Amino acid sequence: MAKLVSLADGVAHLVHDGDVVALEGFTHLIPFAAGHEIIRQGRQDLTLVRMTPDVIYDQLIGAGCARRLVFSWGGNPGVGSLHRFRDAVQHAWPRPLELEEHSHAGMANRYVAGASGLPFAVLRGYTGTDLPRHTPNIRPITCPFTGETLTAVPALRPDVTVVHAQRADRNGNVQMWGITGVQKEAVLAAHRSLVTVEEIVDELAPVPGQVVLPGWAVTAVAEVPGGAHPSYAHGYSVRDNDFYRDWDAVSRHRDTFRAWLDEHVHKAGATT
Amino acid sequence: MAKLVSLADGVAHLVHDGDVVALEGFTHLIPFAAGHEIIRQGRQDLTLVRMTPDVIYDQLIGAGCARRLVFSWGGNPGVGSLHRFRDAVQHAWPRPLELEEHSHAGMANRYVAGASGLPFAVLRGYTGTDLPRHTPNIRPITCPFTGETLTAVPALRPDVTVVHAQRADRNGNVQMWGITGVQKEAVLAAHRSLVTVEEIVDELAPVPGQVVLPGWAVTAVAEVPGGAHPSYAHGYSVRDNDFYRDWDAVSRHRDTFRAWLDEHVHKAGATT
Amino acid sequence: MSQRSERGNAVADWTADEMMTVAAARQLRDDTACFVGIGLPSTAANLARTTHAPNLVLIYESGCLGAKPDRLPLSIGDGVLADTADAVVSVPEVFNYWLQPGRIDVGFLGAAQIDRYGNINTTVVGGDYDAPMVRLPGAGGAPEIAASCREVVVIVRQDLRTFTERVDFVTSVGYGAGPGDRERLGLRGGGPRVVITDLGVLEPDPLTCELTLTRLHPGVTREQARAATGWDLAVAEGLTTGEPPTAAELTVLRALEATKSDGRLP
Amino acid sequence: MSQRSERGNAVADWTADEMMTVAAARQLRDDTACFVGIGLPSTAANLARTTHAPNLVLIYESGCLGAKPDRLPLSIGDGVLADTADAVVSVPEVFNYWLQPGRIDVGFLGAAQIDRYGNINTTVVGGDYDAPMVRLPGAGGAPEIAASCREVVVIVRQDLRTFTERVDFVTSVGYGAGPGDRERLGLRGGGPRVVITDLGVLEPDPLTCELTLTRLHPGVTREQARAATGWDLAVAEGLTTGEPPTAAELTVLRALEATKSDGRLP
Repeated sequence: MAKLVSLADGVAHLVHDGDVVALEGFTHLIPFAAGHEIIRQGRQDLTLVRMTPDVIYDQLIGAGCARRLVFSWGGNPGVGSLHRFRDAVQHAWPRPLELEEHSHAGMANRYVAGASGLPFAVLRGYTGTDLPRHTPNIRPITCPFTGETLTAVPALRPDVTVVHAQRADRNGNVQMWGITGVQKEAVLAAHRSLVTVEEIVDELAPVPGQVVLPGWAVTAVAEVPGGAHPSYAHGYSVRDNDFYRDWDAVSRHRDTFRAWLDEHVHKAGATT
Repeated sequence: MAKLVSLADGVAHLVHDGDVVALEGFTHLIPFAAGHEIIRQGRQDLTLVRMTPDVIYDQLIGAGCARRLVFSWGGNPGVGSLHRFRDAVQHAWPRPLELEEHSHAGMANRYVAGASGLPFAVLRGYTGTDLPRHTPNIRPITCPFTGETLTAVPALRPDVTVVHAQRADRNGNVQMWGITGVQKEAVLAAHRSLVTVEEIVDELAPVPGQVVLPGWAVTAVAEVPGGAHPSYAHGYSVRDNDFYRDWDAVSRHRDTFRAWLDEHVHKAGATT
Repeated sequence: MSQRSERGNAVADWTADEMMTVAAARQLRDDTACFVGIGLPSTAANLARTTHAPNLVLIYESGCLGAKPDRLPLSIGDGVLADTADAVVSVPEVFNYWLQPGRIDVGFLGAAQIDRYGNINTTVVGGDYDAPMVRLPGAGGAPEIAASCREVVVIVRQDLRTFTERVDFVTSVGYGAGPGDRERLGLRGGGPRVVITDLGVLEPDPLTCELTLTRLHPGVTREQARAATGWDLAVAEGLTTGEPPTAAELTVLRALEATKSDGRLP
Repeated sequence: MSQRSERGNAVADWTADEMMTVAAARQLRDDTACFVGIGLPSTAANLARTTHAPNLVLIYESGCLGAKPDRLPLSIGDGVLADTADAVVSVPEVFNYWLQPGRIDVGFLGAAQIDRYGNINTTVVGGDYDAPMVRLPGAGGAPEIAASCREVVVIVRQDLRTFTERVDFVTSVGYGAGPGDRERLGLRGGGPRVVITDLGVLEPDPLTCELTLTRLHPGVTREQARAATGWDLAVAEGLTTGEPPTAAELTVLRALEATKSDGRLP
């Protein structure tokens, strides 16, 4: 059964310097509060994994937590580029950032392989693109029945995956719905997992479209209402599109970014 | 958009002699009525595919529709063996039955590969068993990253998959819930599909645990209330366990089986 | 299964099958996850959950995770399993995301034949594979349950037809041909930890992996057990006799069995 | 996007971007399934669905199949997509079960660079991959959309920076280095059928696969189009001029755009 913890304790115990860390959530249910707690606790040398390193990873990268990024699309959805991500790649600020770059289909299948206890996944992907030239983790594989050549990618096995969900019960059974992305796979692929939730309830009333993660498959659950903001939790909040639009200006320069970080992350303290 | 058809028309147009046919439904939602219609229309030389060829395939095999069976568990769940299946394998009655035998994990992944447009699937399976000696469709495959040997099975691509579901709307969007087994994969893996449903409704109200197959991914839908009996449709009926128990005696001898077939299938006529 | 056994303890008010089911249930620890086949495994797992292991997580291959049935399902796809599960997932998912990675503590299997090294046959008996004497249902989920669960518990009635020197077909691997074979094959689960029969309990010898009689049910002799085994059954030095079913265990077991006759609550 | 374009038809009351979006929407046929990226593709696809193609099936990589948003989502994961979808599936499923097998008729892509053969770059511009001049967001779903959809429609503003002889990085394959390359690579979708820009419409030459100017938007000259292209742009013999946006198209498009500013209905 998953342990119920505070966000600060969950991050302290489950996220270590040098870890491979996946924060997932596909536009919806992005664990921003947990990301901020990782920044506050000053984690270093992380390999950050995420299909869509959007604003949350822009913040972690700009705060200097990351050594390496494994990803498939790094932008501010509907707005434009990520300036902290760009600054790290183009000018190594605040430190160099190694990249391992994939496509969405490749990353999704890497999580599937991790969740499935397989060392690799097979897909029709990457063929003819320049990605395999720069990402050694993309290799050809031959079908033993047809002789056809397909593409293999290795399993992702994060040390820890962090996701946000709508609810959990007191046994740590987690319930999420709406766009559930790759969260189940990311949690099951990881050695440890931390789930922040809008609320902890006595009973998880079934909801259409729900994904339930049994408590025995989750390491820890922390109640963090609003923990996805400026992303959202379907049924609890709506996406703060203005925040995403404003982020473009906030993040464009190092000093405005640092001021934002001081005020909204460091001074804010743990949510719980 | 799926076409709305009668069961008789659906089977007439979509199931042909010699086809590879999958009737799926994991204990729940087994398309018995469609199987009976296939028998009534006298289909021959079918390659029948199904993870759990239970009573429905015992009937199809005993009626002489099948030339070949691709499967992973052929029994009467909770009751015992399938006598028509046994008689075909042990005594070639009413005609010889070729077998291609897998495990559940292998069959499930073969459907997944078929649904995914891949020629094969990879799993940890079959290792050390006698299955690969008798089933050439089980081959080793080497991970291009770790060098580990795993098992590959080829995709299943039935000519037609038949499943039963609770509801469809007038555009042929199909909704099922409860134990949904491998039905989505079986439908998506097939070239054509026929879905029988308890009822056709104007609007599919969302239900927890639902699987929705969009109408544009389904070939035809037929309204067949009770079309899963003696299996069941969660929310509409309960499993007729007595039928399964009684089947043991009915099917044990060729003449009692033939009498049952005459009375309950041939004389019964199409449900719709 | 409810008729009085002729070789169990004929005095006490329980049958050999009841003893077997109770002994199997006792093998299941609380707060573990158990992959349950239908029939005897399902009965024993539900008995455990209703007695000493209330947090036993029952996983059925139909995709029901954490099912808490209040009656015994006839099949692994009965509606009561979906209704009471923590989560219902697809069949591919239950095998790929839950069984294959080794998340399940205990795989609970039956057998038509079992051999000296705990290999199991549920496929064909006698003759050739293509022309068998008896065609059995086949593999189902068993090969991968036997390969991937952290350990396997087998429940099977003991007789010469079933306990055979060499199974006619290896459907599910126990210890293969002996020590080191599981590792050589790359099987990641631990293999059969215990075989529960209507006569007693067999466990693999730590050195030879050979199934060895370690416990007898009350009223059964080692000679009876050896006579019901198709190989020269080794007997552990510290052979013990197990505890008979408690009144509580019998009450719960019989109430569970009663729900099976019509699939409805009594 | 809402300011008046300086090179569109300055007299009529519509901008070059509006003309581009309308022209793109017109490419989408009713009763087809379209894999939609965010931004211009989403706007055009929703315009088509709201006008001539009410049964256009919109598929977003967030897992929303058959989304029918009544306002323009800012991201591909806005709640309105899940709320209005026929089905919401996982991200692995949308790629594996829906995109990869070739079920989707049209893939609708944007581009940061596009070359003579319709290859697309959204990864890096200038410098090396490891030390680029400009780091762009990267691949997302595009490589497999370009590979697997039955056909691809590209929507992109035409200028010298974007329309380049050779893309700096092939993120998504069009026709590779020319005829036969898609087949050689084993790509099963048909590739870019049409490229819609703010100046006109380009289509691959049936023989050479080279993007060729086949249509101009009203008020645009072939010289303007050629001057905005980084290679010697071929012009089709039957070059035509397209129809301006209808009043109905403009009304719907502007209503849709208005919903985007605050993510709420006007």
